[in-house]
Formats: sequence, structure tokens, C-alpha cells
Amino acid sequence: MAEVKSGEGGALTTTVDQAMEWARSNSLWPLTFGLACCAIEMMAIQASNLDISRFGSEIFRNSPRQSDLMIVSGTVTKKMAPRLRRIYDEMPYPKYVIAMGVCVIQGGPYHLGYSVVLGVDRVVPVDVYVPGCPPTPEALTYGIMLLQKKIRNEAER
Amino acid sequence: MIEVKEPKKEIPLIGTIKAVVSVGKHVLQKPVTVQYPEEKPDYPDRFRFRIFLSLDDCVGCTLCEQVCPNKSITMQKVNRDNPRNKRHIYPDVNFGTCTICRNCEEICPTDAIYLTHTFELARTRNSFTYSPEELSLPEDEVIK
Amino acid sequence: MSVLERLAAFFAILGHYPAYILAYFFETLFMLIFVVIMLIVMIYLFRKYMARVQLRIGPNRVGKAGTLQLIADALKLVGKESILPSRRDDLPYKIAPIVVFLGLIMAFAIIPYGDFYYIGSLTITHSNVSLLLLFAALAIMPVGEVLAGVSSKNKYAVLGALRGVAKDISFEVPMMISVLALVMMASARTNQPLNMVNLISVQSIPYGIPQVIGLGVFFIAMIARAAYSPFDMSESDSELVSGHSIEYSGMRFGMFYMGMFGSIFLGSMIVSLLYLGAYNGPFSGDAGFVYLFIKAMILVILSFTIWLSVPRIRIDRFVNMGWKYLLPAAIINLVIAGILTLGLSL
Amino acid sequence: MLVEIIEETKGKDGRRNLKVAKENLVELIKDLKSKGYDHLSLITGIDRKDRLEVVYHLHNMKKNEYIVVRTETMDERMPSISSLYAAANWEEREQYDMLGIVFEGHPNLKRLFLPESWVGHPLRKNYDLSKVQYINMDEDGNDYATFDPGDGW
Amino acid sequence: MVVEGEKIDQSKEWVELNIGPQHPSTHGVLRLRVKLDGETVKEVEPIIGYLHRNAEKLCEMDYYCDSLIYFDRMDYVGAMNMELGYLEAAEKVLGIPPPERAQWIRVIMAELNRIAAHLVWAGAFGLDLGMLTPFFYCFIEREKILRIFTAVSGSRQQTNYMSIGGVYQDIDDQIIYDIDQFTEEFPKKLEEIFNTFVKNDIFISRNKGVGILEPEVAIEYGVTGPMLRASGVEYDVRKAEPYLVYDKLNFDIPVSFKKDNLARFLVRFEEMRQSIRIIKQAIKKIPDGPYFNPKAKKSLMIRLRGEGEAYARTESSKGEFGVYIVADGSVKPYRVHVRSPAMRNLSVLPYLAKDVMIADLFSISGTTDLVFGEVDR
Repeated sequence: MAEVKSGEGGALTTTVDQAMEWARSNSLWPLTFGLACCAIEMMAIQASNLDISRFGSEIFRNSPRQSDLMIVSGTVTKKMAPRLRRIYDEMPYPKYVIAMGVCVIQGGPYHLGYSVVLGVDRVVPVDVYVPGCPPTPEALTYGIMLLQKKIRNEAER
Repeated sequence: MIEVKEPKKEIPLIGTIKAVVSVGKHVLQKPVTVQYPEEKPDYPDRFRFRIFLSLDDCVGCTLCEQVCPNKSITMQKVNRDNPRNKRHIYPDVNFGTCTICRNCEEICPTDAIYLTHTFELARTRNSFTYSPEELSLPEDEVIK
Repeated sequence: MSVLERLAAFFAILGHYPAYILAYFFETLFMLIFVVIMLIVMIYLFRKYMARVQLRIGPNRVGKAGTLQLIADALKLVGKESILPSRRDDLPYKIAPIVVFLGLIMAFAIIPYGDFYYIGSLTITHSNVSLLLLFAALAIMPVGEVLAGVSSKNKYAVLGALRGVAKDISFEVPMMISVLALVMMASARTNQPLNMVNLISVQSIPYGIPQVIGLGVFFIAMIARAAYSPFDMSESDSELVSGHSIEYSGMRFGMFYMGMFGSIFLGSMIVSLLYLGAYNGPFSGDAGFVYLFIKAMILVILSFTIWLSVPRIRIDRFVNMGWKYLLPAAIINLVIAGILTLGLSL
Repeated sequence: MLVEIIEETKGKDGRRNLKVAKENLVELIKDLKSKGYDHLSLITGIDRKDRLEVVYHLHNMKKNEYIVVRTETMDERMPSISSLYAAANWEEREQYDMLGIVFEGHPNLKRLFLPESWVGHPLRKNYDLSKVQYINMDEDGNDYATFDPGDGW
Repeated sequence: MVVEGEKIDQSKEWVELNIGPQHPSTHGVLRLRVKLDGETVKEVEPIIGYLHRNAEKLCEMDYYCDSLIYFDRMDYVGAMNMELGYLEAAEKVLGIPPPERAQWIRVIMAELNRIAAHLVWAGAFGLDLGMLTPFFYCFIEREKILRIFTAVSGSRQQTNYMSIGGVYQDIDDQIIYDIDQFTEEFPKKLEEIFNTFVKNDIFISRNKGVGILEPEVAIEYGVTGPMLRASGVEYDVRKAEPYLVYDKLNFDIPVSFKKDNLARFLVRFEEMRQSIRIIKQAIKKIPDGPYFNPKAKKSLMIRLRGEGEAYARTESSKGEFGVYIVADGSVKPYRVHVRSPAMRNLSVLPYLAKDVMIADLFSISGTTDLVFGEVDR
């Protein structure tokens, strides 16, 4: 990735950076990684009624090596957390994480129990949080759009 | 009891061709996609997502706090001129754990808590605790 | 005078050999650009077509109607980190995607694209054994896939490579026999060396009509070679995750991805060249290559539809099918071709 | 009945409840199985604070009858019925995991949901929820539980 | 008789393959440790617990009316069926039977959800086998059901619609009209989806004769639901021990004697047709009246006290879903235990997937219809 330098080369590298940001934001290939309830709603954004391929994200890659975006959909238990971390480590940079559903954000309905991770941001860095239990497909799409904005450095919230 | 019958055996290759045709002819149909950011989804009236609070109606009875299955609602002291709310306590909601079960709306004696269609709550920061004032504002105005 | 000779004449001032080297270079460059553009069009077309079959819309945000989607994908793949697994066999791991992509490009360099009044047949390699060369080039891609699978040192990848080998062996033989029938019919009608151009020009009617069985066998073999469903056992997304390419990321994966779409395009081109009358059609003349692309595209769409609607065949059944059905069918086709050659001299 | 039934009651759902001593359990269930109760529906362990109660729901597929066998243990040990029903295998592992009831004679008594090194049995009434445990993974993909967050947390 | 396959030779070195928890065909977070001999699966060891969310513990910590949210999230594609299973037990413990109208509404919702759950299964099963497209057609139909759910309850998937002593809100004429429309249109679409599967002889050849489950083995392992019925045992809780108003409805239990993957597939599709039949009758017969038992009204709910113990079983889309509640007279249940049908169905996988090809392992695990919220709870 080109670094932004001061001076004469700066303008060019900034343009390159902008082009790369544009490309990355428009081609987020999610990882097929369903954990729980939200996974069904994640499948629903892929399905015809709310077609995520309009944003260029329909290629759900099964191998973490080939995906850019991990939608952590559903409760992350303590047993799953090290595996989630490993899958995250296997993904190539630049990689993004969307925390989908309240279980992933702060433990959700299970936050009083013993076996649920209270927020996936304790395990992997998260870019966008989408609350809801489960979030509707539209809410998740809004989250993906927010991530696109974040990649292009336009996010406000 | 009925016994399910195995489907009629197709001639090899012909059956595959039939299946391919039955899928391929869908290309002529119209897509069912609702293009979300431009076209808003038409949810039925009962659809619920974000909790709103009407500060004037809240009497501070703490029923919502009790009935919340996962303790997402806690009562906050807010100094506000409301004769019905003697103790000056109002609920605040943590959307980071709220499962949108609508128990609070159901139990609220004055209908101060109600849920709305607003679903665009995604954020880039893990801060979802809405104070009573923020709960009464529409989502656009809640800037944290 | 062919394109190559014209280009060489343009550079003649530099001397004979440099002129030809430059001519080859430019010709290959044009062809590469053409192939890459074709691939981008193909993938875009595929994603749009897949979306429509599934009652969706498909990419429509990036650029007008999503036309820049593939540019974005390619840029992103270039900018992605390319992870090298620590357990890899270094050299084979690195050259495997290049082998796959090169095999594809080589095959594209051999096939003719059209017949023009001024420049003759539009092809890069004016070899007298181009048919043989083509099938030699086709055999390179599977080697790359096997290399990738074995050198990744991943169990899924090894399984994918093993399946790939089993699959390749079982369809190559019927494919070659069906081509043999083609050669047999054509060689009875001409004394010219039987390269691809001549093989096409001797066809008074497309040979797909008398050799309908051969066409079927060859088309199935071409789908299998491109590893498309129902013969995508070596990739098999839902079983072996991604098969041989599981450990690849970034542009290395992008080469496999392009190889996957390129090989179905290549296969459709070869089928329409050999069996469906190539660039010949009513009022073809110089615009014949349009016919070729239309024929190829129809086959591509057909194989896309098959991909979308058919479950994967189990590997042992496919091997069975290759030896028990495809091979006898190819031999029957050979016999029919022999009878037709002797009896009717088509 | 071959064995001595301590108490026979009727549950709120109208099912027959048989209470037997721990020693007679296997014999009773063997007897019931030979009478057509071929489907082991459920094994439930209940922590009664001073003792552990185990409830077996047996079901007769043909006659469609349910029978509930209950037994108690003071020392956390129970005879296993996994040699009678294949379904008991995972059921007993689950109850071992959740309540720490040791089923003697079980071929593979390992925890079903939680890793082996997890301390305590969560469904016990005296399980301390405030002690947070973490799970990590070693190189072979096996889990182990720790009280302090190791690397990765 | 305990059925176990012969043990494999442990001294030999088999290729060990670790499948999951992140794998496209494990329907969530199943992990399989597989010993391979070439392409042949020699031994499968399922490892579960990656979605163990301590629901049973949390039920003990919550009021009776609040525990519903954990049941919603157990079989997350069939939330209504899970709620029904819990309420059947909880209402017995609390002694608050639902009124007549609520019972009919529950039947309609449970059957609609059974269709939705089977549609998700069918789509995912297609993906397991490598068919990309039927998934989308299934989800289009499912979306229509979810729209009805949104109209009645306000949520798409985790509905939280039924509550102790009735249902949360009444259904009005518009919703009944919508359901009626759906039952009119759906059978045609269902046949269309059905044909994209069964017309395909590759699909038939992938499933016929694969994964044969003998009825004795199935009962031995506690397998229920469509898997048991596909093995030729006519057992359905809706007929065997009718709950709600199922005894007033006319429907058949689909059974197949072929015992293989294809039989399970066909049984599930026939169940969808029967569900449509039930809904059609139910919306005609639905009586007027209260939809809520006044004893459990609103603010009283958190003070409800249960006594005694009850085991209630219902037929969820996976099989016999049982809930066992032990109460001790307080406002919270003493012990809640769930008989999870999907876990029982999974436990038979090592038996089924013995000496099969890897490809068949996934088609077999596909037909067991696993939902991990319910297996691990």
C-alpha cells in the first residue's frame, strides 16, 4: 500500500490511496462465517430480497485467505473465541470486521452467563457494530454501507 | 399416514436438462429485490426496532427495568420538571444488549416507552447506552 | 500476409530477427489485452446473469450498472496482502498460479479468431501442428492446480489436487478420442497440414452435426476441464472449502479466479471452433469473428446455467461416468465418423 | 415390578413418576426396556443443593406411553445406562458437564460442551458466576480453560 | 442392544481431517474430526459446544415470562416452535392455560414457522450439494412468511410472539387475509422448488441409497422428527400426544420406508404440504374470543409462581422438542432442561457416516438438519 508522503509525490500517492480505498470499499468479499441466529439474517442479505451483490459483496468466500470482511454473525462463545481469532489471523490485510447483533457487541441476552464473550471486540478489532437481535437485513446493509464510508474516511458516527 | 413416493425416474441427461431449463427460465422473471437505500422497505405497522421514550409520560415506576429479561434497562436520575415523575428517574437503554423483545413496551403503564421502525443504528464505536434524553430524540439527532 | 508478417514488415528496418521478435511481442500483447478484457466482460456477465437467474439485480452501484465492479475487484486483489503459508513448498507454491494463468494464455495464443480478407486467419501461432499444440497447452492448467494443491501443505488442498488428478485422467481420454474423429473426417478431405485453420476451412457443414455425440462428449469434457459444476469436485466450495486454491490470497488467488473463468471461455471457444462452424455463418466474410463470439457466449451462458442448477457429482461416479459412458460414446462417435468418411465423404 | 419402588406419583403433566434407589436403577430400566420402553427421551440432572437428582424420561414408541424414573445420589455418582441406550451416551456426558454427575461405566465420560479443564459445573446452584473463565486453544486444536486471560484475549 | 459400528484399527495411521467450526457445510459451528482413507470416511467424531450459550442457566435466573427470549434463539429458524415448546411446559407449571383463540393462533404460527424452517433447510441442503440457485427461491418464499411474522409480532425471526397464557397480540382480518393469500400461492411455488431438486438425476443419484438409517437404530439413538419418519416409523407428537388443537385438525404424517437421504428430503417437503393443509383449515376454524388468559395479564406476569414439575413435548421442525421444568414455588423456575431433537439427530452421525465418501458425509449431515442454537443451547 502506498504511503502518503509530503512533497511532490504526495498528490500521486494520495490519488493511488484514494483509488485503492474506492476499490476496497466496493469489493468487500465476506467470509462465509455463520455462528448463530444472525447467520440466517446474514444469509438473507445475500438472498434475493435484499441483494448485497449490488454493493459488490455477493462473493461469499469460504476460505479466510480470500475474504476481506468477516461478519461475526451471532454469539461468540468462549470456546469459539480462539478459533475466531485464528480465522481472523488467517485473513490477509486489509481486513474488516462487522459485529452483527447484540451478542457480538456486548454479550446480548447472554451477557449474564458464563460461556459467552462479552463483545467480540475483546478478541478481534471491530470496525462497525450493528445492533439488533437479530438486525434486519436492511440494518446490516446499513452497517456495510457505514463500513464502506469508513474505508473511504467518510464515516460520521 | 401417507407414504411419500419417490419421484418418477427421469432418463439420465434428460432429467438434468429439465432441471437446468427449470432454473434457467427464471431469467425471464422480474427480480424481487427491494433496493434498500433508495427504496425504503415497507415493514408492517407492528415492526419494531428502536426504543423511544416519551419523557413527559414516564412516571418512573421501574416496571420496565424489572421486566427486562437481560437487564438492558437501568434507571437514571434526570433532573427534569415532570410532576408525574416524583422520583425523577427515567430508563436508559443499552442497545448493546437489548434484544428488542418488547416486554418493556408491553408492561409500560403509561405507554411512555414505545418502539419504532428506526433500524439504522449501526456505529463504528461500541457505545450503545442511550441516556433518557437521547432515547427521546430521533436517531439522526443522537450524535455521540 | 498474416498479421505477424505485416507487423514484421513494419519493423523491417530493425533487421529480420528483431522485427519478428517485436512483432511477436506486440501480437502477444494485443492478445493479452484482449483476453483480459474478455475475462472482465465474462465475469461481469456471469455475475449479472447469475443474479437474474436468482431473481436478483446484481452489481449496480459501482460505475454505471456496476460496470466498474470488476475493476474494483481487480484493484482490491492487487492491493491485498498475499499470505505465504509457512509450511509451503516455496517454489511450486509461487509458480502454481502463474502456471495456471500461462496455460490459459498459451491456449489463447494458439486458437484462430477469424478469417480476414487482408490478413488471412487471425492467429498468433501459425503452426502446422496447432491442434496438437492446443491440447498440449490445455494440459498445462491442471498441472498448475495440482502444484498448488500439493505445495500448499493443506489437507483440503491435497484432497482437492487428488480429486483434480482423478478427474483429469477420466475425461482426457474421451476428449482426445472425440477430437480424433474430427481429425479423421477432416483429413480425408484435404492434403494440407491439418492445423486449426485448415480443420475449420474444410468443414462444409459444422462437424457438430454429423458428430453430435462427439460434440456432447467434448462439451462435457470442456466443462469438466474448467472445473465447473457439476464437475467442480476439485474446488467444491461446500466440501473442500476451496480445494487446491484454499491457501492462496491476493493476486495469486486472482490468477486462479481468472483461470477459472478463462478456462470456461476458452472451452466454449474451442467447442465452437471445432464443432460449431467457428467463424463461418451467413454473410460472415470479415465479420466472422462476431459469429465465433456469439457461439462461444451462448455456450458460456449454457455452462453458467448448468453451474447454477446442478449439484456436484461425486468423484467416484464421475470417474465411473468417464470410463463407462463417455469413453464408449466417444468410440461410437469415432465409428460413426469413420462410416461417414468412407461412405459419404462429407 | 422386580425392584422396589420407593414412591409412585403423578406429575403435573400426567406422567407416571417412579422413584427408585440408585442401586436398583439399572435393573429397573432394563426391565422397562424389555417391556417396550425403547426410546430414552431425556436425562435431567437436578441440583437439590444437598443431593443430586437424576430424572429419566422413558418412552414407549408403540404404545406411546411415558414413564419417568427418578433417583437420587448423595455422592455425585450414578450407574451409567449407556450400555442400554445409545442415546444415553451424549445425554450423560451433558449432565456430567453441566452438573458433575459421574456416570460409572460410561465408555467416554468427557465434557460435551465445555473443555475438560473448565473448573466447576455451571448448573450447580453453588456455581460462582463471578469467577470468569477463559478458553484458549493449543496447537492441536484442543481447548483449555484458564482463569486469567492469556494471549489472544 | 446398543448399536455401534465396528471400531476402526487405531494402530494404522489414518489421515485426520478437521472440519469446522468454520466450514460452509457445517450449518454453523459443528466441528467434525474425520479419519480418512483416501476419499473414504472411516470415523467421524462430532465435537460440539461452540455455541453453548448457557440458556438453561439463564432460565433459572429469570422470571417465567422472560425466559422466552432464550427459547427464541434456540432453534433460531423455528422460533415459534421453540416458544410453543416452552410455553406448553410453563403453562402447565403455572396453571394458566391459553384460551381457545390463542391456541388456534399458535397452531397457525407454529405451522408457518415449520415451513420457514424447512425452506431454510432445503436451501442450505442445496448449497451443501453444490446447487447454488434453489437457495434463493427458498429464501424468497421464506421472506413472505417472515413478513407475516413481522405483521403479527413485529420481529422477523426471533419473534417473541407467544407469551404465557396466550399470544402477545391478536391477529386481525388483514393478517388472516395475508396468510390465506400465502397458502393459495405457496403450493405452486413449492412444487417449482421441489422440481428444481428432484427432476435432477444427479441430485437423485447423490442421495438415493446414501445414509441409510434403520428404524431400530434411530429409536435407539433417540432420533425423532422427519429423520425418524423417513426411516419408516410413524411417530409424530402432533398425533401421538396432541397438544393445542391438533386433534381437531385433519392432516397426515408423511412416512417413507426407504430410510435414505432422499427419503428425508421427500418427507420434509411433504411436511410442508401438510402444514399448508393445517393452516388452511385453521384459518377457517379460528374462533372469536380473548387471545390472552386474563390471569397472566401484563404486570402480573413477573409475579407468577410455578409449582410442581412438567415435561411437555411438541413437534418442532427438527423433531420431538421437549421442555422439562421443575418449579419450587418461587417466581423463577428451579430447573429447565431441554430435550433437543437436533442433538439426538446429530449423535447418530458417526453411525451414518461410516465408510462413505467425503461428499456423502456432507449430504448426510445436511439431511440431519442441524441448528446449533438448539444442539448446544
